[in-house]
Amino acid sequence: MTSEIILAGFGGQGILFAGKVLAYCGLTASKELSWLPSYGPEMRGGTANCSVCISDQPIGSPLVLEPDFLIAMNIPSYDKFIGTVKPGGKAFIDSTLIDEKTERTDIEAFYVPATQLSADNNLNGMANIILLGKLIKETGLFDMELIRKGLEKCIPPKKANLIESNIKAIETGFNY
Amino acid sequence: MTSEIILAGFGGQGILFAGKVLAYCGLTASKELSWLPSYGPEMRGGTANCSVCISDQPIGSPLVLEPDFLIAMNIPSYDKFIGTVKPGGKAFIDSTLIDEKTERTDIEAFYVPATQLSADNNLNGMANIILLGKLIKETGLFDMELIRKGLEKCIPPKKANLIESNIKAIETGFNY
Amino acid sequence: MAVVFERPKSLVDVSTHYCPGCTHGIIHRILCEVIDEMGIEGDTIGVCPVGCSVMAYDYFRCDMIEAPHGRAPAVATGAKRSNPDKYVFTYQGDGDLAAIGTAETVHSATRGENIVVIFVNNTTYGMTGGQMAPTTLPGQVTQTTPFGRDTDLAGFPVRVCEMLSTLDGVALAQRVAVDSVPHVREAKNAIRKAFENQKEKKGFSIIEVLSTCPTNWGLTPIEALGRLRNECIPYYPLGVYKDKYAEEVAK
Amino acid sequence: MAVVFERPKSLVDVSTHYCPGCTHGIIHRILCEVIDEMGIEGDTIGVCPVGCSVMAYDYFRCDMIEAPHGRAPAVATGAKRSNPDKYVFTYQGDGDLAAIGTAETVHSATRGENIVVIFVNNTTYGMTGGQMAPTTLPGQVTQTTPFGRDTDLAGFPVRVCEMLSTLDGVALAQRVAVDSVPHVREAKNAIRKAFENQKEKKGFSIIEVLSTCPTNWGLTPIEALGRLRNECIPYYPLGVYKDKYAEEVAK
Amino acid sequence: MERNLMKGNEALAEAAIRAGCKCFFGYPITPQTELAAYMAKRMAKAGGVFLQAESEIAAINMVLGASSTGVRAMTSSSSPGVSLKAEGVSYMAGSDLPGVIINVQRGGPGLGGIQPSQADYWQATRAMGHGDFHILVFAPSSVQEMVDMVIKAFDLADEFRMPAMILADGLLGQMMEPVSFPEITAKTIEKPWATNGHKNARKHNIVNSLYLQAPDLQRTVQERFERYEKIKQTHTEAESYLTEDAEIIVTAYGATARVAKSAVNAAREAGLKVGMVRPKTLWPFPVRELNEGCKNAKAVLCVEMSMGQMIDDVKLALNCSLPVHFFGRTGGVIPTPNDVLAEIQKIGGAL
Amino acid sequence: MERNLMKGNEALAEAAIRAGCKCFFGYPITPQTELAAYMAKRMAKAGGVFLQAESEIAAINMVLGASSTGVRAMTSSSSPGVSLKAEGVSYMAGSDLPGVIINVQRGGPGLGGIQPSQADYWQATRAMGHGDFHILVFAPSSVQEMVDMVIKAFDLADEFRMPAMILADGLLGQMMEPVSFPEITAKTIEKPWATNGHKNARKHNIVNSLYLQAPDLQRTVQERFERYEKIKQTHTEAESYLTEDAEIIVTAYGATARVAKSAVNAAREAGLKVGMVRPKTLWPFPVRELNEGCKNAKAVLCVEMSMGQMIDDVKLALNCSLPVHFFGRTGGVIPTPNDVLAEIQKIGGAL
Amino acid sequence: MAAMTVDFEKCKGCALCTTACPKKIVEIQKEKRNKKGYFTAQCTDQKTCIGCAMCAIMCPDCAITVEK
Amino acid sequence: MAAMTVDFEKCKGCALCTTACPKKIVEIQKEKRNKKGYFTAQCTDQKTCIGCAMCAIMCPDCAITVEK
Ligand SMILES: Cc1ncc(C[n+]2csc(CCOP(=O)(O)OP(=O)(O)O)c2C)c(N)n1
Ligand SMILES: Cc1ncc(C[n+]2csc(CCOP(=O)(O)OP(=O)(O)O)c2C)c(N)n1
Ligand code: SF4
Ligand code: SF4
Ligand code: SF4
Ligand code: SF4
Ligand code: SF4
Ligand code: SF4
Ligand SMILES: [Mg+2]
Ligand SMILES: [Mg+2]
Repeated sequence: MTSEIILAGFGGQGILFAGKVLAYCGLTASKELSWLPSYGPEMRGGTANCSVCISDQPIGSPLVLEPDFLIAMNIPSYDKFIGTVKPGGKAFIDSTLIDEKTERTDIEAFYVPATQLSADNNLNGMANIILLGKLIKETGLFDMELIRKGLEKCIPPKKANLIESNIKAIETGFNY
Repeated sequence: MTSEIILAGFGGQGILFAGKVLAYCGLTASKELSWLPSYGPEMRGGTANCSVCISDQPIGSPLVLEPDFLIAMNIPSYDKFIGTVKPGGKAFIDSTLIDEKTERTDIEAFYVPATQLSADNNLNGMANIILLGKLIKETGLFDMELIRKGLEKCIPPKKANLIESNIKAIETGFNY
Repeated sequence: MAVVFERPKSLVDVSTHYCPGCTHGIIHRILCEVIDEMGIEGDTIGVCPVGCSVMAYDYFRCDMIEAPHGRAPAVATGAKRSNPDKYVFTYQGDGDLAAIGTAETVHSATRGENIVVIFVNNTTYGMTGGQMAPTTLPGQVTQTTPFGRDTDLAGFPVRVCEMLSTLDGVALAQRVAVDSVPHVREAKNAIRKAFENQKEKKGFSIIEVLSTCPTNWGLTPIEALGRLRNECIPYYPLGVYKDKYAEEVAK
Repeated sequence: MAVVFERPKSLVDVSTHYCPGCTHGIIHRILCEVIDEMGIEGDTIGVCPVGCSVMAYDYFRCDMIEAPHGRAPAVATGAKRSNPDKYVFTYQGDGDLAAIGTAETVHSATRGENIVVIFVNNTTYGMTGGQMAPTTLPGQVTQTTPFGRDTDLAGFPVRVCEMLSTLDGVALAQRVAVDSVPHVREAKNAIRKAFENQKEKKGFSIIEVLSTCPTNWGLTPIEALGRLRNECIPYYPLGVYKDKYAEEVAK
Repeated sequence: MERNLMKGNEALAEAAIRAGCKCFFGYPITPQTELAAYMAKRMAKAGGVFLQAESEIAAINMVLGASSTGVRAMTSSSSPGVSLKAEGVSYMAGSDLPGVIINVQRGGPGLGGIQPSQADYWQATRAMGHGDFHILVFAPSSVQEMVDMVIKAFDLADEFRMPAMILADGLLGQMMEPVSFPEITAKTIEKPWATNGHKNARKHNIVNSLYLQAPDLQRTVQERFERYEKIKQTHTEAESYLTEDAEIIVTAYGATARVAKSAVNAAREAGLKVGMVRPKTLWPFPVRELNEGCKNAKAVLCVEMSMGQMIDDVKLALNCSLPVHFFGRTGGVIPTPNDVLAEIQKIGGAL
Repeated sequence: MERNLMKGNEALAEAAIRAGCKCFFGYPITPQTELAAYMAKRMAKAGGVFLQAESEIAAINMVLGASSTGVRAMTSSSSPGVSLKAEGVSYMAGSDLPGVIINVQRGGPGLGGIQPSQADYWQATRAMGHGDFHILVFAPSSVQEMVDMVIKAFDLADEFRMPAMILADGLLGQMMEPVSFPEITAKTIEKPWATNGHKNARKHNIVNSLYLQAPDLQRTVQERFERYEKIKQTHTEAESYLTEDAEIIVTAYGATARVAKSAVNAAREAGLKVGMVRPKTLWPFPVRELNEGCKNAKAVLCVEMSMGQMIDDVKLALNCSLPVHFFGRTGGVIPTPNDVLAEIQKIGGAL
Repeated sequence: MAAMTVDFEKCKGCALCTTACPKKIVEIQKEKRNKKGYFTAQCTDQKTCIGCAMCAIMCPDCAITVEK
Repeated sequence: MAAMTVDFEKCKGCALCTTACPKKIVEIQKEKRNKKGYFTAQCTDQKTCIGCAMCAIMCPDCAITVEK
């Protein structure tokens, strides 16, 4: 089984980091995996997205074109990717920033006011991880223990203090 | 009929110029012809040589490897080229500067003390043209009228005064 | 009420790709104000560098050429030599002009090419994500000087105006900054003077503009202006480094 | 009787390919004298340019690398960085160092690479038959300035020592000449000082040596020395343009 | 072995350090900036030299200088920057110098774009500069192979005294994958030719590419080509995948091969007898391996992120004995498995 | 028409001026220095610009700048200097700019030597820089053809908006031959894209090779390759010599073809049925002409002053349908007619 | 009488205008993001504006128009 | 007592030594060319030589040896 995921939003929203957390979880779970960022010339303010593949098989193209799962954190990304989600797939949408709703009925959409939740829970700038928590809950990709281990690998020791807040953000999303 | 000629000596002896005079004569005579200098990195003091081909047919390779006629103006050139002259060919040797004599009997060698003659006849630096005069006499390549025309084309109008001394040098060699 | 400030005509009415608070935008605008004031948009050929301003061809309404990294002065030379009656300028970053393009910069200057060079010094390679530039300050942390620029290993910054001032072909070499309203005004005057020089066929004019890169400096735009003022200007003093014509008049 | 003057040991005992009277030969010799006197032949890596001195690898007895045209300072940087305990020098002509190699020159200088650069300025491209060099004097006739260098078209000469002196990485920038015995001695002392600088890890030292090219100047060797004295030296004044260490001591 | 998660660009850097690379000289360019950034952080600690050069030209010539003294040196760039190294690489080849050059290809020509591409194949395999010469060219198709090939590149470059290139692309440079670093048993290759100071203990060494006498230069070049011939015999590499019964062989290298493999799998699922030959060395080209893989083939499909460059080598290797179809994307567009599958089906239909 | 005696290098310059070349930017290098020297003397009088650039890189970028404004511009160099133009030529191709580049080839790699060579064939025809693109490549084999081809190069470069190269060599550059200059009826080609000041009369023009969106870049490249396809159909050129009944076809271009022709003549005298096909355009390669010339051939001999580069195109053009033998000299060594004759006889003996 | 207006879609919320205003009447609003996702600048007190255009001079995005 | 000797084959006859000698005792002989074709320098008056080596210092070809 291969899970293909796109995470997309503005630069600065932590899109690439959220993807890395997934990748490190895959690594911890001894899966095959790949992580591929979009890269553009705009340093800030442009859109950012990344492709993550997690599988039991070697990964072919790391570029995800039709994701099983989508995390969208701004309107341009939502507009660009919502139509590409595989039928039967799942979309996780920051409803604080995106007030649209998809008309697609062949996918499941989860509207999480992640930015609002992050502000409310003293988790500023962690809307990305909150959405990840929801994704993990709804997809069952990894369990909590594995996620903690993944975060530990992903976050450099110097910033270890961030692990707890990330866990908290995951849980916030998980429990939303 | 194709005449293939090598002229060789030190840089500064006017080797390339003498070759050009031949080429311009060929041009004036409406022949096919080519002129090819050796070119090396040493600006002065090295050896210089050029290949001249004059023919009624289009010229193949302009690089002469086995000349019909050779003009040699220093020992290194003499050593390098005397063995390459075609059997039946002719060599014109500045005997002021080269005191060797070839052992080849299948070619005709003409020993002209050209440098000495140039000094004696107030033709300093025109040993090259003196040798050319001898070559023209012995090969019958061009007649005097044509040579004058060739020289007129070869020497830029600004230096027209040099034409007469060149003619004189040709004649000096011709009559040696 | 009359409009007292609006977008200059020669600045195309689109959003730029620059980061919020990046002063490339200010420099674009004052350059266009000069072009408008002199009424030369239709007679101007601009040359873009490779750097964050690579797409400036979409922003300047005059004819534009996009040059290979560092080669804008050579491209400008080709354009100007074949069009001596046109105004030709380059717009270049510090990596472009003072690293890979050093030879083209020095030689267009010493030839006295009758062009204007707008040199945007933000002490880093903005476009590629903030590596050390030739102008990166000692101690400055960048992607390729993660422990701060160590002059023992990475050498010293190049002060371009000072260096070019030694060349006889340079008509004007002036350093300005865009950290404050008075400095922006001064910068605009300098650019105006450079274009006037070209009009009068005086030769090579370079205006070095100290600029910010909030993104790669890791600062807010306002903080970045502060750094510009407190760290960059002291290391790169503002002023006229060479004004051939003034000297001649003075003589 | 004792020998008071003979060929230095580190100068290979062969005839050079240089033209009669070309002062490249004098510069080679004094460089080798310095190497001999310091006893560093076995610890020295020389870098040849492309130019008349391209084959200097056959003349210097130390290890030698032949660099692409203009890139000798980069090649030397690679050699020195990987061998900080060795002496590394480049030997470059004016076309090599001040035209195509401008960027490498300026940047090795501003980095303060701990190398010695011997810069032979003969105001022309000797090797290729006498074209204009960046250092060709105004009015000088060359193959590519057949009517004399017109500064309006071909620009102004670059004064390398003056230009490099503006860079903080430069330890020593000195211009010497080889037109007379006293000047040759001075030139040797300068080269010695440059190598001493390297020994003491002081950074980049450049010795610009005004030299002749009788062949392409169309002069006899003796006349060429005259031109060097009467035309080149006035345009390129001899002297120490920068001596970082002296300044530091003075402070 | 520990599995690490690393970007291709970073893995290249780490592998080079482990392979004993003592000098890295580079100049920033997307999409390979992480490589230099990594070196900037790690090289000094590893006892080596990291230096940001003033240009790609300076960088390759610094490599030339360092390599002349016998140390392992590397530079890295992307397409436009690699073009600028043309003269320098030609000099290295002409001076018989080892050294590793990374090209993380992006779309061209000119400034082009910054997305992945394979349009520098010809440059890498045939004309990385003027004159008669070749460089070793390795084409990794995973982050793990980037590691393995950098190590091999250093070893072979030293052994055969010639430059070696890793021809990667933006996709491989930017992606993260699990990667393990093999225990390095650093080959120690004697370099008696190195110009590192003769210490009065030997004759002076000269590193040089100039031979003013044409016959001397010819002899030097011919001797070099004899070495090339040896490498062609012994150092080609390719991956063969499901070739045994394959009637259609897909050829692709690097990132494109990942896409192609997915397409081959899909084609097999659809019942088509399709296999793949993936050249891992582009120079020397795996002629033997390709012919072996094509032994039952009726047609070949060459897939590239270019307008068609490797296809020349495929045809020449097969002596034009099979029809060679082409599917290419250019300018930074990455082909999709579906694209490739469609091409396979087209060919299959016509067989 | 008047016959003048001129060096190839000078003839190239004079022809360019007559073809309306308004800007020449160059940097000295043997064996083509006479070209710039000639320009230095004549260009100003002809109302054009001669400028000695600080490097080959600056020179090609000056050409880029001048060409952007719509004027005819040219640069000239020899092998190492041409390598340095790789990035610039790629930019010109990517910006759809015309312009003429002269390469008077010399022996390589590296500094190599200064004698004639043909070892930059691959560079010229396949990889004159990074990315997917081609330039027009003309291969004169006489001074007269240098004249004719420079004129044609300017015209076609303008017509197809792409750089054109004259791939000559030191032999052709240095030799003098009689040459005539045709009356030029200068084609006036409109250049509405030129960045020469819009005078407020049109939208601003942009000369650019950057397309950050990969699909945009792909579209641009594909459109360019459609143009290439058109050129391939209409603008190949070759000389066929005694091919009608020839069982052995010698292929050679440029100076080498002169040698080969002498050998063909000698072979005919010896009773061998030998002919020659001489490509005059190297890109596009004269595929049709070669096949036509080979219609009765049993074998082909490719002669080059290289280790074998054009031979790839010969094989590909013939779809490997004939055995293609190779005879090459490198490093500046010029093959002799006898050398070539011996090869022909060897092949003839084995037929 | 003067007026400073901000082009909502052009503004990138960099706040350089806020420090340039001598009257301190320019602020970044925290209510509405534009399409690019930025909270934009606005004049909090049009009456106080003297039309000096200092804000506009420092605006890198030409988002400000000033009338007087 | 001093002596200046010229290496016949190395000398290129450039004459720089002739102008450097304070004693004016160095000259280009016009009798015999060396292998390269040059008339070479020679000391015309060995006794007058003071061994100052000025000639040698100016010799580009290291053709002069001086003893004292
Ligand atoms: C030949 C080449 N080398 C490197 C690059 C990559 N590159 C793009 S922009 C840039 C640096 C730009 O920095 P700077 O000139 O300071 O401009 P800024 O972005 O800071 O405005 C580099 C190195 C390139 N495009 N081409
Ligand atoms: C890339 C490249 N461009 C040009 C040349 C040709 N070239 C050889 S030497 C030389 C000029 C040398 O002049 P300079 O550096 O002043 O040295 P000099 O001969 O005067 O001592 C040139 C341009 C070359 N070999 N390589
Ligand atoms: S990266 Fe820096 S220089 Fe580039 S646009 Fe952003 S702030 Fe400006
Ligand atoms: S050409 Fe000039 S610089 Fe070169 S060796 Fe001759 S005199 Fe010396
Ligand atoms: S015009 Fe002046 S007073 Fe008005 S908002 Fe702008 S800066 Fe403030
Ligand atoms: S300066 Fe301009 S872009 Fe920045 S916040 Fe103010 S109006 Fe917006
Ligand atoms: S040593 Fe002195 S005195 Fe003797 S010949 Fe030489 S210069 Fe003259
Ligand atoms: S200086 Fe040297 S080479 Fe010149 S003439 Fe005197 S001895 Fe001979
Ligand atoms: Mg910058
Ligand atoms: Mg010189």
